[in-house]
Amino acid sequence: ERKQEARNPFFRVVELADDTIDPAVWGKNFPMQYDLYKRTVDQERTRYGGSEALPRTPTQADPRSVVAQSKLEEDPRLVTMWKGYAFSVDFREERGHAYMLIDQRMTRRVQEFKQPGTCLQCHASTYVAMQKLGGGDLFKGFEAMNKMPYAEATKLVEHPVSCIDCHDPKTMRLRVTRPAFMEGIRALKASQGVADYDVNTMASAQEMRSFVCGQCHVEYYFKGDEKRLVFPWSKGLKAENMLAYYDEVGHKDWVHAETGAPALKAQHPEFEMWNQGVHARSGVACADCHMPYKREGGLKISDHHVRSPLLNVNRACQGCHHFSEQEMKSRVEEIQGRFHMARNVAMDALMELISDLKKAKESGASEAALKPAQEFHRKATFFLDLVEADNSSGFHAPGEELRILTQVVDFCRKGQLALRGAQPTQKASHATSTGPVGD
Amino acid sequence: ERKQEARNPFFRVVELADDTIDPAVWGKNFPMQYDLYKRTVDQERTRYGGSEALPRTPTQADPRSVVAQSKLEEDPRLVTMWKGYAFSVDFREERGHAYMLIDQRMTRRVQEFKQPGTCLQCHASTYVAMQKLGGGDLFKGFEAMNKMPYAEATKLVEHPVSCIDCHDPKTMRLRVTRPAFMEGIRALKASQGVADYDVNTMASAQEMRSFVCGQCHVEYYFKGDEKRLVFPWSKGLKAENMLAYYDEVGHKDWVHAETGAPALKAQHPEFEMWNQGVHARSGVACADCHMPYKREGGLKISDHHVRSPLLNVNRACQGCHHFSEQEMKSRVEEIQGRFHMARNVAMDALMELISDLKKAKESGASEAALKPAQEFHRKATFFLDLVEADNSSGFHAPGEELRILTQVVDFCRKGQLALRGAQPTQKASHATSTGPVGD
Amino acid sequence: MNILEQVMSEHGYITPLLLGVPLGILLGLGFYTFGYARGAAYMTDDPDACTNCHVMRGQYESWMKSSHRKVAVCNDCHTPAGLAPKYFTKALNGFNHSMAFTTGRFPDEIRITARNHRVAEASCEKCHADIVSGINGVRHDGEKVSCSTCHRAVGHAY
Ligand code: HEC
Ligand code: HEC
Ligand code: HEC
Ligand code: HEC
Ligand code: HEC
Ligand code: HEC
Ligand code: HEC
Ligand code: HEC
Ligand code: HEC
Ligand code: HEC
Ligand code: HEC
Ligand code: HEC
Ligand code: HEC
Ligand code: HEC
Ligand SMILES: [Ca+2]
Ligand SMILES: [Ca+2]
Repeated sequence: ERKQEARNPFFRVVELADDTIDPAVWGKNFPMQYDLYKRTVDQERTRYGGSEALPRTPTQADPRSVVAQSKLEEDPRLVTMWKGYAFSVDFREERGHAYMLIDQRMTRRVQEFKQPGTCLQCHASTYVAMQKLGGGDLFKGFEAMNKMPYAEATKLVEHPVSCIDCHDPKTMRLRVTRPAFMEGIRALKASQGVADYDVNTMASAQEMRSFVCGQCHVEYYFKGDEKRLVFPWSKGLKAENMLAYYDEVGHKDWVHAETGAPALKAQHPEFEMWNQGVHARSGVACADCHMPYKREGGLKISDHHVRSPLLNVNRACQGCHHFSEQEMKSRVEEIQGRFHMARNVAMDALMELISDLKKAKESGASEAALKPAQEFHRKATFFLDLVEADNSSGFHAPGEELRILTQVVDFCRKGQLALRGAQPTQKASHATSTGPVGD
Repeated sequence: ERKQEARNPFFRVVELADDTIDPAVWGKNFPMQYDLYKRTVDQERTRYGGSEALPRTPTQADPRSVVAQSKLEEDPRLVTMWKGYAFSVDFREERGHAYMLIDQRMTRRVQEFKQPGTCLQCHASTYVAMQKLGGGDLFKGFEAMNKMPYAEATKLVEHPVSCIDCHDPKTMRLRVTRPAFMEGIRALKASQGVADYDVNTMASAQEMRSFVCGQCHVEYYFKGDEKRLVFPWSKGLKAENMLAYYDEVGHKDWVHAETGAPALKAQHPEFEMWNQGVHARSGVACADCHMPYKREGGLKISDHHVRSPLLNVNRACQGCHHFSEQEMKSRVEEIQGRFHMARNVAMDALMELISDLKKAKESGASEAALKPAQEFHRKATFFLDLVEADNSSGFHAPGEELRILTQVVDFCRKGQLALRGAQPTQKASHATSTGPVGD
Repeated sequence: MNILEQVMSEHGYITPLLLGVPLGILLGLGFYTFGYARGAAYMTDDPDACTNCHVMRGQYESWMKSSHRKVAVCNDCHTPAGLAPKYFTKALNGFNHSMAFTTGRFPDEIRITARNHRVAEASCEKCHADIVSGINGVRHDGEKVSCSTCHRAVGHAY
């Protein structure tokens, strides 16, 4: 009977249905979680993360009075890296969930480029909108929304990610609501020999604490004319696996303006990187660090103020790590500083490959002469972008991200050498004899 | 009163003096430690470590009936890496302490090359010999032994590292007996602002559990004609710091036979690498993993069978890590596999730089034309050797060792590019703005 | 681990049949080592009893320094609620540990068994059911949050 009560600690004042979008309504039943959820408007900087609140004067076109700092200004090499692609025009540090919809609507990548409805999958509470569009069929709705022009599709949504996107309104259990993740994780499990994986019935409660995040914090691309949202996981989650997938389906995101290489852009592969770190291996979930438990009166609740754990070290880390808060911070910063240094070596190498390719093109080198270097450019920029786009600055998988960087440097320099007529030598038999890939 | 007994658990049957070399005598007082100490003759392989017992027919010149596998045969690229240096002739996997003296006496690096008495510092119980040579003055004896030819000096010793090299015979407390470590650690502490550091009076008991190992498991060189054993630590323990030291004093170990580069050979920097890993940062000492506590009857003693912790996972790791033995093993192997893969990318790059330099020399390129590439070769081969020679295959400092490898690849490829007339570009301001060095 | 314990870890101690029979054997065998290893300790709740075995001293000493020293003794966390299950577990552990102790066949770094881990995990709710009712409230039974992933040191550091 205490059990009974224990199962239902929250006093339900309103009935929540599968079409209750407004978080404020959910908040009537769960005021503590709602109050914390609203705090994702806060902006605070950490050494490499968080975000800076830059004031700006709102305009007709862009009503935002505060934005996050521009990463293109922080490191102009990114502009060269993405020449010819929308990202080279506007790319900012990401901030709290509260901003996801407005930041997408207002980015110059949307204002000045044609984008599909697909974009909304990860920037708004789309669950109910998809259900409606599909007449009760989530996948139909998903496909319909992908095909729409962004301007139209965005009219169908009004909230950033909301309670209903992660929770079942009846039981409050976590659930995956994004078709792209359902398909992606099924393809991944299939590659591991698990057939017909259905995430909402087969995942453990602990796994769900990461899977709900994996609906958005992942690498993706838009497949075909129907602009279907697809995660490139059918060969695995490692850099090599995803590249192999793109090569096989012959996908490119854009042609680099200066080198002519069929380039790939990687985005926020937090889920993929985390998967290759020691924390995932130890069963530590995204929510453990980004939504740690918090005591509110007589209850422990999950901190729905999703943010950098470095702004919340005591709860996020010290449950498991018995070192001082300062020490935990500097451990992270040591890992990030090391990553940053290697990343800069790779970034400089990429800049030199691009300028060499540019010169070669201008001086009228033949397609055949450029091809090997362009292939190295495609690989290098994708690998570098993968670790660059993991917003933890190397923390989610310190070893794996550095391993990838050694390869980036090798690809860039080999590209430069190819332009100077060096023959790409056979890898020594050793080079592939061991190593994590395929393990 | 039980406490009392606990304080003095060992029944002393013989008096130990500061010139009692023979471990068998110490063993009368401490039979358990002695029995374990003797087991360092065991040879067993792990995936990347331990050692293989290869039977051989003893000869007049070399009485050994068992040796460890040759690393030169395992990876012939090492022969090219060390062309012109003794290591390219004979280099084997290291094995237990019991073999340290015989393996040194019998290596072709001693048999076929002139070596100084200095070599013995880390391969025999030299404490008493030094005291005698110096007439009670350890440093005088140290200097005298360094200067002697190996063949003479080796007559002064008969045991591998023994109790007296790590223990004070009266109190059994740990002590440092090697002048080179006393001087090296003092120089290091000075660089950190600690003046006149005296290791035997100022180090904590926990620090001593690593310092006794740091007497030998470190990078070193022979300074000047007096062949003084010196550890290059006065600027710090990072790869960059040690290279800066060697550049400043203008030291080279040999001139590479094929490239003419003034090269440096790094040896077993376990102490330096461990220092940059998360374990050292967490206060975990060499002895914690390589000499874990072992239950003998009612006592917990240190396992003097010094060996790979992967042959002893329960005691070595599971006191701190609550995962299964198999899981701990595969965590290490994942780190080592990843390291091995990056290390092979770097090794291949080095091979290509060497062959390019060789060709350039043969085709009569000018000194001036070769110089930039030779400088890159010097840096690259030293950095690669540092991580290669850390016998943990990347485990002691997974992040730092991979960071170093990204730099090795960059150096090698830049050297190749220099030979093709590319101008070494200025590092982008970013490249050095952050990163662990100098942190 | 012995067959009996495997059976137990699979079927728990629900059916009286499973319970009764081995309990008899256990107590029999148990007593055989009692004198030798003071397995009788298991019948009391006094933590000092656990330290009749020096191999338990590590936990005991860090329990003395733990946040739970004043609020929970060993058996609060290492035996299930309810008399029968509690004494069954005591007997089972008493038997295993006495045997292990007598034969000396156990690792230096002792690991909790799967069964006793479940017992320890469940014990938290004896006292903290309310405070964790929220985080467990959105979980199916059998999917309860594992407390020891974050709080493994509350009873003792190791
Ligand atoms: C073991 C703890 C841990 C786990 C587990 C973890 N992260 Fe992180 N995450 C961090 C740390 C630490 C940072 C760096 C924060 C900073 O630099 O301020 C970070 C950064 C981030 C950032 C950027 C935050 C910012 O402030 O800019 C995002 C987004 C993120 N993680 C998402 C995820 C996702 C999604 C998962 C699961 C797939 C995950 N994390 C798993 C610890 C963790
Ligand atoms: C529906 C998509 C979606 C889901 C689900 C989602 N995120 Fe995010 N997340 C975003 C977007 C979009 C942003 C960037 C918002 C912006 O910059 O305007 C973001 C930003 C973040 C940040 C950066 C905050 C900062 O201050 O920089 C963190 C940390 C984060 N998410 C973690 C998580 C975790 C942990 C989960 C799961 C518990 C999760 N996210 C689930 C889309 C999502
Ligand atoms: C698979 C999920 C997903 C899709 C699809 C997606 N985003 Fe995002 N977006 C995120 C996440 C997660 C973040 C926060 C992490 C980051 O910024 O790297 C983010 C951040 C952003 C930001 C803020 C940071 C920045 O880049 O300035 C903008 C703007 C943005 N996305 C626009 C778009 C546009 C435009 C599209 C469609 C072309 C799109 N997003 C598609 C998940 C997604
Ligand atoms: C991005 C995903 C996400 C969103 C959006 C989200 N939650 Fe949660 N919520 C979680 C996770 C993860 C947990 C932990 C569940 C578990 O461990 O089983 C959780 C747990 C809960 C719980 C159980 C008690 C607790 O705090 O652990 C309640 C109640 C809850 N959320 C309410 C809400 C409400 C109300 C909203 C909207 C205002 C909301 N959640 C939005 C991810 C989310
Ligand atoms: C639920 C448990 C848990 C949480 C929460 C957690 N960790 Fe860990 N962490 C681990 C485990 C387990 C390991 C693997 C090593 C070990 O077994 O202790 C680890 C390893 C680490 C390492 C060493 C890995 C390396 O690459 O050097 C660092 C650093 C670290 N964690 C930092 C953090 C930080 C910072 C946070 C909070 C943002 C955090 N951890 C949160 C359990 C956790
Ligand atoms: C946290 C545990 C840990 C610490 C601390 C540690 N090591 Fe190791 N060490 C290892 C592991 C694991 C290996 C890899 C063994 C293998 O591959 O079989 C290793 C390998 C070695 C090897 C090669 C052993 C072999 O089997 O070939 C040597 C030598 C070594 N360590 C010396 C040291 C020294 C000296 C220190 C201190 C300066 C130290 N280690 C600190 C865990 C540790
Ligand atoms: C006096 C020098 C000296 C000292 C002091 C010393 N070592 Fe060694 N150690 C060596 C030498 C030399 C070898 C290689 C012997 C051989 O291959 O013949 C070795 C080998 C090893 C190995 C490799 C064993 C194997 O199976 O491959 C390990 C592990 C090791 N030492 C750890 C330690 C630790 C830990 C300490 C301190 C507690 C220590 N050593 C102190 C000189 C020393
Ligand atoms: C500063 C300490 C130190 C000095 C000085 C030193 N060694 Fe060693 N030696 C070691 C250690 C530690 C090992 C085991 C680790 C390894 O093999 O990398 C070792 C291993 C060896 C081995 C076995 C593995 C192999 O290389 O085949 C030989 C042989 C050897 N040394 C010869 C020599 C010779 C010859 C000299 C002098 C020119 C010398 N050593 C000087 C510390 C030292
Ligand atoms: C390479 C270094 C080294 C050598 C050689 C060595 N020991 Fe030790 N010994 C240690 C370390 C490290 C400890 C741990 C001391 C501490 O934690 O303060 C130790 C501890 C001891 C202890 C204290 C009880 C224990 O086991 O922790 C005794 C007794 C002892 N050693 C005896 C010997 C005897 C006898 C020999 C020679 C047969 C010997 N040692 C050789 C490094 C060494
Ligand atoms: C005396 C305690 C202690 C011992 C003994 C110990 N570790 Fe650790 N280990 C730690 C701590 C502390 C960390 C840092 C993360 C954390 O706080 O848990 C760590 C981190 C790790 C990590 C994560 C680091 C990374 O780069 O991913 C691995 C893997 C690991 N240890 C393996 C081992 C192995 C294998 C052994 C035995 C050979 C061992 N440890 C022995 C305390 C220890
Ligand atoms: C007869 C000596 C002895 C006494 C008394 C004793 N233990 Fe143990 N205990 C052991 C031994 C021996 C082991 C190791 C068993 C193994 O790992 O196989 C052990 C292991 C354990 C374990 C971990 C292994 C498992 O079975 O899960 C727990 C938990 C434990 N004891 C709790 C206790 C508690 C609580 C008490 C007091 C009520 C206690 N012990 C009294 C000897 C004893
Ligand atoms: C507050 C709860 C609590 C108390 C009180 C407690 N324990 Fe434990 N004990 C645990 C938990 C939880 C574990 C499992 C730790 C893990 O998950 O690895 C454990 C594990 C153990 C183990 C196995 C060692 C291991 O790490 O697996 C032994 C032995 C043990 N306890 C003995 C004792 C003894 C003896 C006492 C009393 C002096 C005691 N415990 C008091 C909760 C407790
Ligand atoms: C016999 C009752 C009892 C048992 C069993 C018990 N606790 Fe507690 N625990 C308490 C009391 C009383 C406090 C004091 C603080 C409070 O009032 O919550 C406490 C405090 C705590 C605290 C806060 C202090 C700290 O150490 O951080 C945590 C966390 C905790 N318990 C976790 C656990 C876990 C996990 C278990 C099971 C492995 C457990 N407890 C088993 C009674 C118990
Ligand atoms: C993912 C990590 C994690 C897990 C799993 C976890 N806790 Fe906690 N727990 C925490 C953190 C962090 C706090 C501190 C919250 C705060 O300070 O606001 C906490 C606080 C507590 C407290 C209150 C301490 C106080 O302030 O008095 C108790 C009691 C507690 N936990 C018990 C449990 C029990 C019982 C379980 C299992 C059902 C559990 N915890 C599972 C991380 C965790
Ligand atoms: Ca951010
Ligand atoms: Ca070895």
